[in-house]
Amino acid sequence: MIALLIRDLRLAVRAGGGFGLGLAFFLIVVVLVPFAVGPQTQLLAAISPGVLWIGALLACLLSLDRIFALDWEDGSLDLLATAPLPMEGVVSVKALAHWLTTGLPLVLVAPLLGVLLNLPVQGYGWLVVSLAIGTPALSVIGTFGAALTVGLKRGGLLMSLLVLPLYVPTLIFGAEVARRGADGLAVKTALLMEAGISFGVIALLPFASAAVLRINIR
Amino acid sequence: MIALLIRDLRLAVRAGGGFGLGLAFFLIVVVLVPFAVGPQTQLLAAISPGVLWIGALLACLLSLDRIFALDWEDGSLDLLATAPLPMEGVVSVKALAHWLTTGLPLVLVAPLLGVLLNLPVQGYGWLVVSLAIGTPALSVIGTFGAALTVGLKRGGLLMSLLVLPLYVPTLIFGAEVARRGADGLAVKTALLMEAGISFGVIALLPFASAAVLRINIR
Amino acid sequence: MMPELGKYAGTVLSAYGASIVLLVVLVAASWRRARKVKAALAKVENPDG
Amino acid sequence: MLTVTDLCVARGGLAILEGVSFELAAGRALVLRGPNGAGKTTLLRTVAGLQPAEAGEISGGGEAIAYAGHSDGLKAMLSVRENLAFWASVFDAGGVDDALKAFDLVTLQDRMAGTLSAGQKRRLGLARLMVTGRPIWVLDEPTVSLDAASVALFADAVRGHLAQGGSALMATHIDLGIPEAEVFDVGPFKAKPRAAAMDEAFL
Amino acid sequence: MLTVTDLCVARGGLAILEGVSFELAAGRALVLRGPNGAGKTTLLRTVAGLQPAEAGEISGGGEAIAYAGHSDGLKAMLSVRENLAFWASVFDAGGVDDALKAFDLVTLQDRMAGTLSAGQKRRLGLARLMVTGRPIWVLDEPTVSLDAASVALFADAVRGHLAQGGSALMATHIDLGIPEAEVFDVGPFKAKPRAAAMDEAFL
Amino acid sequence: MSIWEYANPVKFIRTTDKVLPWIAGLAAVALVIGLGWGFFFTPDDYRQGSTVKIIYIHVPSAFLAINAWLMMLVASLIWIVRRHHVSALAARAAAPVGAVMTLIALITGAIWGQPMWGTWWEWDPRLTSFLILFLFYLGYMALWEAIENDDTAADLTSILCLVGSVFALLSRYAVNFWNQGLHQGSSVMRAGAATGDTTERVSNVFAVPLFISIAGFALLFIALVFLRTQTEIRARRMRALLARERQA
Ligand code: HEM
Ligand SMILES: Nc1ncnc2c1ncn2[C@@H]1O[C@H](COP(=O)(O)OP(=O)(O)OP(=O)(O)O)[C@@H](O)[C@H]1O
Ligand SMILES: Nc1ncnc2c1ncn2[C@@H]1O[C@H](COP(=O)(O)OP(=O)(O)OP(=O)(O)O)[C@@H](O)[C@H]1O
Ligand SMILES: [Mg+2]
Ligand SMILES: [Mg+2]
Repeated sequence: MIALLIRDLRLAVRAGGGFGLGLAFFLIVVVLVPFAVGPQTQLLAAISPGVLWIGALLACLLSLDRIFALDWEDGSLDLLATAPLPMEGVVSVKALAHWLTTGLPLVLVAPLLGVLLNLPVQGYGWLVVSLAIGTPALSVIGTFGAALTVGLKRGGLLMSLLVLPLYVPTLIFGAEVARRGADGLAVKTALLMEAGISFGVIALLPFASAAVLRINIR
Repeated sequence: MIALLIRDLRLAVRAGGGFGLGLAFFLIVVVLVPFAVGPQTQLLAAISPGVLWIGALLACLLSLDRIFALDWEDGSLDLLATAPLPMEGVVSVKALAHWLTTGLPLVLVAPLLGVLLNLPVQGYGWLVVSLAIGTPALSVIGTFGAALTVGLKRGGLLMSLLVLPLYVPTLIFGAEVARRGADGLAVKTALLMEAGISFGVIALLPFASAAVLRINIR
Repeated sequence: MMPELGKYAGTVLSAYGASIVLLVVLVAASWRRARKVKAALAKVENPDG
Repeated sequence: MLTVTDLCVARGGLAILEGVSFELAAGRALVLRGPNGAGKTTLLRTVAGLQPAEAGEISGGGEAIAYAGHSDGLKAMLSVRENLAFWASVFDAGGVDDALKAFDLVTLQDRMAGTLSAGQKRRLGLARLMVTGRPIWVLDEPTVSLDAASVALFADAVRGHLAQGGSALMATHIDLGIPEAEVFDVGPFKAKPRAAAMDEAFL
Repeated sequence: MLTVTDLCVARGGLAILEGVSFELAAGRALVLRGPNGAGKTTLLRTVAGLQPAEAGEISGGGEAIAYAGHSDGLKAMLSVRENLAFWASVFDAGGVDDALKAFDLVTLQDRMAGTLSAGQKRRLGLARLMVTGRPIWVLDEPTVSLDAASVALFADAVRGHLAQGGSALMATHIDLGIPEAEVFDVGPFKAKPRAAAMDEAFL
Repeated sequence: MSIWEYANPVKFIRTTDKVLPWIAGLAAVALVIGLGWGFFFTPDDYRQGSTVKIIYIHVPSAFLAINAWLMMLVASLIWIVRRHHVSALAARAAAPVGAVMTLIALITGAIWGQPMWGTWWEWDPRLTSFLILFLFYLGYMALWEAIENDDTAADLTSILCLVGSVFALLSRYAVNFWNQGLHQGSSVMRAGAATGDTTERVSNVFAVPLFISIAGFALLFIALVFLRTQTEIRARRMRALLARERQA
């Protein structure tokens, strides 16, 4: 199991910078928004928590299809399925590796990008907290979507379609925490909801992902 | 050449709905924005042209890596390279097929999504015009990025990183047209600039893409 | 010795600090890699000496 | 010991082979033969548990099986040794060095797997079997792309495995260099035209 | 006629073969042999113009060559016939029906290429050669995964091609069923240890 | 003797080995004098207070950020036209230096903006186009990293550099059109030329140390590029030797 984690991390680092690129995408989405909506500081400040959340979500989303696709194409997935690892363990490790290479860097760099979008000062803390709680859920949900679409050609876009609605609850509460934090309002309820969803998802969804993956392989 | 176009279109339709999914992604990005930035009508109306443009751009971007990746993996690209087609023609046809399956549907559906984001009435016409002029450039630039990264594992994200800064001028002028249109301001200069960039890109960039592709295949 | 920076002391010092740190990191990284590669190459060129 | 009784396998919603029965004892090798499209791959995948059987029984398989299919499951960006070591630790078995030696990969061990030639990749894919520590090898066209010397290496590896009480089930079109293996022709077991079980309710 | 003179080919920044010279006249077939990793694939790709030669001359190739490598370039979501028809129109040649017949694919013609077995895919990949209308076939292990009957079909197709004045250059480890072909062993042409041209400036 | 002789890797290393210590030393001296003078011995500006001192870092780094890209463009063209390996490697070597310069300009600008404009970041055209330039640097470096074959990487990155330059220019105009900014126009270049007293110009008190520190940054850039190019050449040579050894 640890061997799998190490392998995935190593592949992410070797194969052209798995870390760096998720980040770069996040950066670029955030940078493009002002070009699209215009340079007014006021407006940007108002939408900045939302934009940062959407950016993080899309950056996560983009790297999802690689979770299983590469292992599927070269036949490793068949071999893993016959290996003495529980499938639940495999999907959890895959989700963890995805979070470590994508979600965690996003959490760390989000405050920097907050500067670009004139995020109000009191918002930084809650932004980071909400992302730190929310991104693991994004990775786990994404793993489920990836397991659903593995082996389908053009799976990437189909997966986006399946995964994005599943992201909605996490996004709503996560962005709400960040937004209220930035406006200086109370965040407790939203934060509890977000944390509840995250824990529930992390605890239960891997079983569904494992089931789906077993079906897809046969 | 036409055979290639027909094949690509057919593959897009067969392989799990090339049309449908680009659209679906656009739809979902646009739908997620209100969740992220909050439901204030005023705010949404102000950012709606920009959000629609960003949504279209990301929907384009997501399907780019498929332009050459599939042909590369199954060996078709090698065979195409030895076929009696000029490489410039191949990349242009690929870009055209991408636009027909992704850009064009986006242009047609954008007004519908404008409704969701409270786009002001006078904005619809210019939104469509700006997208119609801009999206072909997005496809052509994207083809260049795809040609640069074909054959690299994890090329998808690297490609985003390379392509997004190249999208900046098109995005700025395109969104400017849509924004000014929505605000009822004069759009002439921005429109001319956008059209100029599009034509320049379409006329010249395929040569660079072809050169890059030839280098990548050898 | 320290010049009077007034109310902007933090600003100026952090600008200088950040830039100098970045420059030092860049120079150090370049230099270290130069030395490492030079040594590795020397080893490859004559393995015994 | 692997026992297959009255097995029916399907692919793409169609029964392909039916009534297949054979036994594979420890220390024995069985070679599947049959023309292209006969259903060898489908049969092997079913035996390996990668797809469900339509009907019939497979006993003694499951966790005892190490499967190697048409593709090798190599990571282009990991070195030859890293690829093997990964599978060794997944299967909680050792023997990476022995496997490298058995398939003449020692000199290539630090090369990225993506830069190997077709035959070298195949050798690496086969070497993986030796680090699984599993008794039953299920192999689909193992010697594709191998030169004569490598086929001999493969035959030696199989013989060694059999000598240790393992067994091997292999599909192939060409000679594997293992004359002592029994041959099982799948041709006679072609299924009568009928739908797969999942469609039966609709007929 | 294809003439290769004193060719040096490289892969991964290393010269692999050097001093390779041969001629391939119309109506003749040449079979490349050599152990795994000898450089056959590299040589064929160079001859086909897919990678630049390090040194030496290739004349008569270029637009006259139809190449078929380790992978078949099939689209899983197109039917067998559509796959062939596409290549026929890219090469501006006809003969789809003949090609289907020659490789016994007529009954499979409406099947999606993705659902074929390994050998059936290979047959389709080879059938593609017949719709290119090109005189020189350059084939890398063409009979991998083929059963005996399909190898015979392939041999017939090559003979027919040669009879029409075409020629074929093929790498293989197994018997192709074309005894009249000359054999060219690449073993003796292994390059002396030296760097590829692009690195020479650094040595 | 033609300048192209230095395109031979060995010759390049030999020559630069000789001049490198001098350039590095000069760079250090110029930096210490320029920054030291600027930091300790210049008066505050009547409007900007002590924050003017940031100019001694901000302007040189901004200047080099642009010129490093220009140098890469020229080197890429040389590679495309004449295929001299050293020029491709020099472009590769310059990219991280240029990226750091861009980052320094951005960071010092952001820090400066806080007291002057009341915000860390403003979507002013100058700043925005620097941000885009930074993205180009990142993409360029990532592409180099991602490709294994050295010649392929050189070819592809030099084409990216060409195309990117055109788009960087386009972006500059686009951004200008999009937002007329707060950032002041260029006045440094005119400052030394004539002695005047308009507030438009940076007065000489500031100009002299500024020019010294620009020179320091430029020398530092040259020294770093020489050093890093040497490293790239050696790494390439090592790879070639190892490959040959493995083959034997
Ligand atoms: C992230 C932010 C910034 C970036 C990327 C940036 C970039 C630049 C660039 C490219 C130059 C041009 C140097 C030249 O013309 O030779 C420059 C000069 C300058 N910048 Fe900034 N700048 C930023 C923020 C600021 C801020 C906030 C201030 C102060 C209020 C400032 C003040 C100056 C001054 C005084 C000059 C010298 C202008 C001249 O006289 O030539 N900059 N900056
Ligand atoms: N999705 C599908 N729909 C219909 N038929 C299918 C599908 N997939 C495979 N088949 C058919 O099932 C049969 C068995 O295929 P299988 O891959 O098991 O053959 P095989 O014996 O391994 O052949 P080969 O020697 O060529 O590898 C083939 O005739 C194939 O065409
Ligand atoms: N990127 C690379 N770096 C170093 N060596 C490489 C690289 N790619 C291939 N090689 C080596 O080049 C040699 C020639 O490979 P090639 O694929 O041409 O062999 P081949 O004769 O076709 O072998 P096979 O019969 O196994 O297909 C092999 O030894 C291979 O390991
Ligand atoms: Mg098979
Ligand atoms: Mg080969």
